[in-house]
Amino acid sequence: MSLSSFSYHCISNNPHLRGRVAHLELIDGNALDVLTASRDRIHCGWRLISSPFYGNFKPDQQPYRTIVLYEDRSADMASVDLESLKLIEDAMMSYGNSRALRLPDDFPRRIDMDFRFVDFALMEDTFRECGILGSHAERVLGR
Amino acid sequence: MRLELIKAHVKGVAWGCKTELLKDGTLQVSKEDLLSQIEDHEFFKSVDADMARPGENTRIVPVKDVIEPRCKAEGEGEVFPGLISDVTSVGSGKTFVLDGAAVVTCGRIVGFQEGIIDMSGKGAEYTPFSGTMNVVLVFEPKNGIEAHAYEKACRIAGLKAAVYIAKSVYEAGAQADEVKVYDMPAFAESMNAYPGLPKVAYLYMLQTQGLLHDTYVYGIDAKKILPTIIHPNETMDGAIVSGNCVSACDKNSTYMHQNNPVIRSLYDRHGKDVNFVGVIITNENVTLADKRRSSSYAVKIARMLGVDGLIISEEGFGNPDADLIMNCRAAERAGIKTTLITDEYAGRDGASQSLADAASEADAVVSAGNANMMIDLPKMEKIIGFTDYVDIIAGGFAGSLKPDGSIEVELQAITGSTCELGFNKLGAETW
Amino acid sequence: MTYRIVHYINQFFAGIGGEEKAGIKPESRIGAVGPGMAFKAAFGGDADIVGTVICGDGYFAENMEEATDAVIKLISEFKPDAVIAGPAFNAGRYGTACGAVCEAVAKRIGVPVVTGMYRENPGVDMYRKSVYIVETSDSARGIKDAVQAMSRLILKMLNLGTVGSPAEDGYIERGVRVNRFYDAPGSERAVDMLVKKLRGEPFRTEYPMPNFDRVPPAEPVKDIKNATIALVTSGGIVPKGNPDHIEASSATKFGTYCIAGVESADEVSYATAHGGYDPTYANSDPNRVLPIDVLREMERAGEFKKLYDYFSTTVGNGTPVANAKKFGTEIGERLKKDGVDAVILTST
Amino acid sequence: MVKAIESFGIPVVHICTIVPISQTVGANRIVPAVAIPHPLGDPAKTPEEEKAIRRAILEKALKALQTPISEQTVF
Repeated sequence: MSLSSFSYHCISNNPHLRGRVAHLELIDGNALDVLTASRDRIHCGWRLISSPFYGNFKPDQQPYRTIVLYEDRSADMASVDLESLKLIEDAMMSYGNSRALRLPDDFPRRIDMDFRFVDFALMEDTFRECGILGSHAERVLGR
Repeated sequence: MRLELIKAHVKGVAWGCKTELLKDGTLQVSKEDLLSQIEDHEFFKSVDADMARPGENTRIVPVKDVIEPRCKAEGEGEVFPGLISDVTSVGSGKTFVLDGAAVVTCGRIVGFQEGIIDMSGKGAEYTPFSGTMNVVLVFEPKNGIEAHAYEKACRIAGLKAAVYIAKSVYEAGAQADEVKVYDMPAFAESMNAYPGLPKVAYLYMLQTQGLLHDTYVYGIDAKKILPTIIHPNETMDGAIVSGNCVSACDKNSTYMHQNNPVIRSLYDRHGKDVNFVGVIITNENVTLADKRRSSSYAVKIARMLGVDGLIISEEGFGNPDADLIMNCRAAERAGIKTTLITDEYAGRDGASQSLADAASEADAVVSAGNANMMIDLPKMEKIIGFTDYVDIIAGGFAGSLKPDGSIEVELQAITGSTCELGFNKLGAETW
Repeated sequence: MTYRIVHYINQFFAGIGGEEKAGIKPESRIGAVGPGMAFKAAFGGDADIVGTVICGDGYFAENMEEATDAVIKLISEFKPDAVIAGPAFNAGRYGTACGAVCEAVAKRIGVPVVTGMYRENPGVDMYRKSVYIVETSDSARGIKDAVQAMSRLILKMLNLGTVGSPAEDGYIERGVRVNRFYDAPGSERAVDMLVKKLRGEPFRTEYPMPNFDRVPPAEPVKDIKNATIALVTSGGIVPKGNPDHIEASSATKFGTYCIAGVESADEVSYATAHGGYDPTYANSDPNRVLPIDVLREMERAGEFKKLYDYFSTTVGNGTPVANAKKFGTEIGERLKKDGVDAVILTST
Repeated sequence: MVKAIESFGIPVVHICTIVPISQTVGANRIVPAVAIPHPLGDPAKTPEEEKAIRRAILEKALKALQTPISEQTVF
């Protein structure tokens, strides 16, 4: 654990992030599982850095979700960030109402790899700004 | 700043040996010259061109962008500044427009890409580009091309093609069928004009979330800008270009940016019902801090302008719903009255909540329709592009391609169908 | 062919009696009764009221499940092509019963249903989503119009199998968004709307946001030492095993459980059914959400007189407003009847 | 739910973690709680401390129930 009183975390079900992002909690599950894990942290005082709705994808389209969160250990555990809570709940509602969530590896390999890549690409700047971007990722699509 | 749009009306499109506008209004294009303009051996394995006319039994898929052929006839700069021409500011002088024609780019950046234009049938009722004479470019990338670079190559090729066509036609001596003048004076003057009318500005939200979700202003990636003021005439000269490839229904193609209907409508009412004083562009980013910064900054500009009213248009859904509501709330709390334009994701049955966010301040909303509505698209005789992606385009699902060749999709898959600039007549109501 | 229609009405409209007869159980009659005559006339030869099912409003409200089952059984005996209920005007319990009957008919028998109510009838909020409710006036004086509109709509459903817009067919919006083409493009509609808004003229948003209404604060408890206090939670604490199967989110029901003699909401007997938070802490000590242990101590110390013998619970996670309102109404009715003085409602 | 119960004239005190949500659902007497997964407790504390916290919140709730108010009030 770092000595500073705060840190950034990433919760994701996108295997493309493995080795590329520090403080990564890789979830074995669908997008809703990622949102649920994030929500549980928000209930304990973590805050959202990135919007859970990022990317113009519908819940039944993009299988991957990546959330960047901020933990301030000096803060009171009970102080829930309302904006984060509202956003994550809205996102869970929207994903929960979806007809059928896409699962990782649901699509043909090439398309699945594109989904992984775009998920990563949309978050790349945020990872960098939060100092959790690891080695540079190759940016070639899965064709 | 004063801009004249010199419009030549295009009534047909055909291949020929020279690119020019024929007497009967047919846009004749030299395929050879066109392709030589956009060849790029570094990125494209192949580039092909085709045509699609209103009423034809043709489907174009997957559409990346649509561009209206324009070029400068007089005045500073050239269209699409910062991308295929110098960065000098545009928006004054004269611009030649091939009204009724469009360049459609069709290229697969990623495997899940979407965007259908049907030239006839049910789907044609929902896309504005079933009514234009389309020159379609079909790209295939070389192996191993980096995604961002390939998106850019396709984007640039479309712009080049549009300028090439407009310029060739103009230089071949095409005459104007119609001239439209757009004039908005300096702030010092405009703020005092029409003292009895409310001052109104337009808050123009641009999709800027990252790869496949980007918009460029004078060549700059708009996710990196602070909200700023742009002259409405600059948009007519292609200062804003789409790099957005997802969510076909509500992405603003470059054509929509060139022909922004909100700007057109505000100009129409200028001096009669409102005093239209300016356009503020802002972005739709991924992080909450960026959202708050942009929203607060954009509304601050509106306050500095001292406007009474603001039209706010969104691009995309989900993530930008938060920006839209944030912008609305901030403006209303600053005493600026707002009207929003958005589309809806109310589910196939229309029973779900339409937006990912809501606020009681958002009491004046124009809807561009429910993008989840299902529609049946008949089989087409001719396909331009690649249909094997139809099954996985947004709104589609396994089996959406039926044995008889017809497809069942959500409106979301159709290019420009629920445009949040208010381009179309489509809307929604509560039943 | 003549369609077979069954009509559901309450004891009052059946001519049996007023409030004193509100307890009567479901029964059926052959042919039309009371307002059914007017319907019969309005149908002309296209349809006939083949039977009427009657239930007391009080009985229905207090025995909703049994009453619904019994009413459905009586209705299906007539082998109807369609069912109409009411109109209930502004009568709350009657409206609720009409809504419940129609919803159950649609689900279990699968034939078209129409009812009629005044817009502010509580049954409207509860059933507008699942049932076509024709808008009526607030009292039986509007019966003529109500009968016309209801019979027109049910015949349209039978003949065409489709229903038009609320404006066209006179029913209360179900909250479903339907696409349509306007005369002007969105940008012009937006400028029009803004101009009206700036001038202070009335305008109509094309997408109404969800609204929030208010209830005035109730009078405070005057004598807390003599007060009976009830415990209610939306935190989803239930007897272990969740006997009523309350859903983890978007709950469609609530549970009421006896806690007479229970000293603490311990982890052996209680757990959370709530899917809206990490359940670890609530499950290891359910008193953290349902504070029976401390309330018992306070009761013994005389800080208030009595902890009411039952607690009510549901899951407030994505639960539709209309459901929450319905739960609150049912809980409130019971607490009122049992003379509860105040409520502690805990949420997560 | 709060509103619907209170509409019978019975005062309701809403103990909840997220006060603004309570305000939007229309509660009139609001007492803030500890945290979402444990509104009336704190697993980080000893059982005795935890009970003391719970009692403090409930005492505040009783006080709220006895206080005349004319609009939404957070105690």
